[in-house]
Amino acid sequence: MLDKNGIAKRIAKEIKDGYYVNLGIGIPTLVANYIPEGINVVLQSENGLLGMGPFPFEGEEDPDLINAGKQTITTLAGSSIFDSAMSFGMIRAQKIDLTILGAMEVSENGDIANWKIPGKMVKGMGGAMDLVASAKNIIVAMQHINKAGESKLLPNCTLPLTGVKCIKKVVTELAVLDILPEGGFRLLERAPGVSVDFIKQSTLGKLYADDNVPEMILD
Amino acid sequence: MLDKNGIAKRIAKEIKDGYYVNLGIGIPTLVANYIPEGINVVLQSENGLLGMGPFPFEGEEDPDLINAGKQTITTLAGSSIFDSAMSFGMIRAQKIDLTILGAMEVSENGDIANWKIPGKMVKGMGGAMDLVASAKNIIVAMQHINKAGESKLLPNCTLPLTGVKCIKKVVTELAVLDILPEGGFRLLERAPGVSVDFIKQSTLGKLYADDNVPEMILD
Amino acid sequence: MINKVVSGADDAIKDIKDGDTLMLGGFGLCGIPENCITALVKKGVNKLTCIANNAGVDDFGIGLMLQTRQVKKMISSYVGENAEFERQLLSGELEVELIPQGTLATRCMAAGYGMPAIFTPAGVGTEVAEGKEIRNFNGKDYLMEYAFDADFALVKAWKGDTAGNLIFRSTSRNFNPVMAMAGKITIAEVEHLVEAGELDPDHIHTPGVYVHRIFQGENYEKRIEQRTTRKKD
Amino acid sequence: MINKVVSGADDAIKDIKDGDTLMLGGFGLCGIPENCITALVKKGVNKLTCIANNAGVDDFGIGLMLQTRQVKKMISSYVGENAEFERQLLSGELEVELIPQGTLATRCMAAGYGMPAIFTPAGVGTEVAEGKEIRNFNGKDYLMEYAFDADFALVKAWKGDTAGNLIFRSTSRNFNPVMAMAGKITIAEVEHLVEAGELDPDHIHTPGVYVHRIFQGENYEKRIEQRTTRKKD
Repeated sequence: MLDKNGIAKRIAKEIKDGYYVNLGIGIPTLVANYIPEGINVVLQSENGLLGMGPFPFEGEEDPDLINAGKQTITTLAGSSIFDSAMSFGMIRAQKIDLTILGAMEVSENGDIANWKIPGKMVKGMGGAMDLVASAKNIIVAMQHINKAGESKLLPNCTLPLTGVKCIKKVVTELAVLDILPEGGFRLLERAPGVSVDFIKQSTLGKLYADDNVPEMILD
Repeated sequence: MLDKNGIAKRIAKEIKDGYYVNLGIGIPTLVANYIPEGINVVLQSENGLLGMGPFPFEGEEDPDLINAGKQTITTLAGSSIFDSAMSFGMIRAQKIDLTILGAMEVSENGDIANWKIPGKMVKGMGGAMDLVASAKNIIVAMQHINKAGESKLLPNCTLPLTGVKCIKKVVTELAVLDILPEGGFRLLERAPGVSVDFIKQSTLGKLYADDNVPEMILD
Repeated sequence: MINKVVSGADDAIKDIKDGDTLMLGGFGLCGIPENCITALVKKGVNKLTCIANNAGVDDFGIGLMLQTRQVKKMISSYVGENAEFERQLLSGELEVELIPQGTLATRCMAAGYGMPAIFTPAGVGTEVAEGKEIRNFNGKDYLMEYAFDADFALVKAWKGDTAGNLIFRSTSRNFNPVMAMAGKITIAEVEHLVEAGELDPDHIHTPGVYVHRIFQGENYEKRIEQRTTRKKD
Repeated sequence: MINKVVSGADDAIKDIKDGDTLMLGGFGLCGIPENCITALVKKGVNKLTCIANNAGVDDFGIGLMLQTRQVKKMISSYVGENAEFERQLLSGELEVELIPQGTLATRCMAAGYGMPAIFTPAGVGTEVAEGKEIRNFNGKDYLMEYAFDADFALVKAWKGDTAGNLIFRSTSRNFNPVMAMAGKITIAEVEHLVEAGELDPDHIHTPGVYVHRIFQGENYEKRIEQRTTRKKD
C-alpha cells in the first residue's frame, strides 16, 4: 500500500522528457519532487506561469509570484508569464502534454468527480473542469478506497461530475489502472504487497485483471 | 469644391478631444495633418499600434515600424504595440471612437462599397470589413461624383458591399452629409461655392436639403 | 496622448452605484485592486455583483466587502476561503455563481475583443452545462458561453503611465489584463505611475485604450495567502 | 527547461511537404520569416496553402515562392502588390481566398486558444457571408467563423530563447504571435537567439510552449515597402 508520496513517486515515472505538465493541488503537487533526473519538464501553473520552480528560500517570498494553489514559488531560467485567458487557451488547445489531478470518484467510463459534495460547502471547480475537458492525457492521483473502506472507482460517479469520459489512467495507494476506451478499469500494476484479489474487492467498477499483474517498481 | 486636403481638413473638425481614431488609406491619412491644436487624439493603426506619430526623419526609417498602409512611421510618448488579434479585438469591442475611411460608393441606407470592382484585379478588403462592421462612428471621405460626372451617393450600391447600414456621415468635395437612421442623405454643409442644386444633381440617392444650407467653415 | 489620471481611489470609483456589476482582478490575494476595495468599503455602495476569480479572505480583499454586506452576488471559480462568505451563502444573503476558471477568463476576453460568445468544452456533461447550448465541432462537444457585461473593471498593475498603459508584474498579472479589456469603464490602480513615454511600447500588456482611469495606489499590503518556503541547504 | 533550438532554416522546415498548409507571420514585408521562405524556395516544396495577411512583392517575401510556383492557394486579407501574383491568379494557376483582416487574425487566435469557432460582425451582408452561419446577439448579426487548422506556422521574432520564448519588436509583431499559437508545428526564426533565463518572463509575448523549433536567423534584409519620411525643419 502506497502513501501519498508513493503515489506521487509512481506517477512521476509517467512523465517523459519534453513534457509540459500541469499539477493539481494535493498529491499531484508532490509529483514535482520525484521527476527523474535528466528529464526536462516544464510545469504550468494555470494562474499564468510556465516554468514553475521550487518554493523560495525563507525571506525571499514574493507576493506577486504564486502558483494555482496560492503558494509562494519561484521561476526558472526560461519561465514565461501570461494572463489567465492565455493560460486556459494553451490548456484548451492541448499544448499541455500531461495533467495530473486528484479525484473523489472516477467511473469505469472515465468520468471524474472532484469538486462538489452535495450538502457540504462548495468551494468551486477552479480550473479543474477546463483541465479535464481539454487535456489529452490526464492521470488521476486518488485514494482507491475511502475511510469506510468503500471503493471510489465506481461503475458510475455518485457525486456531481467535473468531466465526462476524460480520464485514461488512475494511480491509487493500491494500483495503477488504465481506463479502457470501451469502458472498464484495466489493472496494470499492484502496489508493493497488495494482492490482485484485494484490488478486485476494492474496485466497484468493472475491473479487468490478469492473474499475473506485476508489482510497481518505484525506484 | 474641395480638393483632397480640403476634405481631410473638414473631417478633422469632427475629431473631439480624447478620441481614439483609425484612419484609412488615402484621404483619411491626410486628416492627421489637420487635427486642431490642443486636441488630444490617439491614432490607431490596425497592424498593431496605438499612438501613431509622424513620418520619420530621412535616414531614421525603421523597417519594423510601419502603419497599416505599410508606410514607415514613428511612435509617440505613450504609444503601445499589440498583435493583430488584439488590434481587431479593440476595434470589434468599439474602443475606437471614430473610423475614417474612403469609399467607392455609399448608399442612402448607409451601405458602403470600397473593396472590389468586378472584372478588375481584387486586392482584398484588408481591415475594412472589420472596421465598418464594428465601429460606432464612421465618417466616409470620398468623391461625390466620379470622373464621368456620375454620383457615387446612391439609392443602392452597385458594387460588392464592404458593410451594410454602417455609415453615418459622408464628407465629399461638395458637401457634408449625414445618413438618416430611416434612410436618406441629409445635406448639412456645402463646400465653398457649391450650390444646393448642384449637390442635388450630384446625388442619386434620396437627398434631404433645406433651402438654406450653410457653407463649410474650414478654418 | 490622452491623459487618464485621476487623483485617487475615491475619485476613480465615485460613480459606482448600488446594483452595479464589477470585475475585480487578481488570483487569490495576488494582484487584487486593494485601494479600490478600500474605497468601495468606505463609500458603502451596495448590492454589487462581483466577477472575480476568488472572494478574498475574511479580513482582506473582497472579504472586506463581504463583512460590510455590500455584495449581492459573486461570480467566481473558487470561493469560500472565508468564514463570513460561508455564513452569508448558507443564510441566503449571498448568491454565488460558480464558473470554470478558464470560462471565466475567456468570457472576460470575449468582452474585450467584441466577441459576443465563445465555445469551450469545460463543463460539458456537468451541471455547468444545464440550460446551455451545446455544439459539436470536429467530434467534440462545446458549450456556448457569453461575453460578460460589466459596468466597471477594477484592476491592479505594477506600472502604468498617464496614457493608461499597464504593465503587470509576475503572476499578479492573472485576470487583470482580461478584465481591463472587459469593463465598460476600466479603473486601474498601479504601484508606479509614470509619465507617458517612460514605458517601452513593446512591454505594455494592456494598451491605454482599454483603461479609462488610472491612479497611483498607496499602502499596498500584498498579503500572502500560502507562505511556502524551503530552507537553504 | 525544454530546448527547442534547431541548427537553421533548412533543418527547421525539413518535414514540410507538398500540399501542407502553412501560416506565415508578417504584415506587408514587416516581420516576415525571411529565412524560412528562402529555405522553402530552396527545398522546392509545392502545392502549398499559405495563410498570410499579404503575399509579398515580386522579388521578396511570399512573392519568391510565387515565382517558383510553389503556392497553390493564398488565404489573405490583402494581396496583389506583385505582377506575378496577378498573372497566376488571372490564369487560374493560383487560388485566392480573401478574408477580412480581423477575421484572419482571430481565426488564428481561436486555434491557439482551442476555440473551434468565433463570432464576428465583419462581412455580414457581404459576399464574405455567403454560406456562413449568421447569428444574432443583442440585436446585432455576427458570422460564425472557424479556427484555422495549419500544419506549420512560420514566424519571425526579434529575440527568442532556447526554451522557445519569443519577443517581437515594434509593429513587426502583427500576426506573428497569433500564428505562433496556431500551428500544429510552430517554427520561429529570431534575430537574436539567447540562453533561457536572459529574457524577462514578464516581457515574453509568445511562451515557449507554443514554439516547437527555434533558430538564429541570418542576413535579414527587412525591406521597406513604402519608405515615407519628412525633412528636418
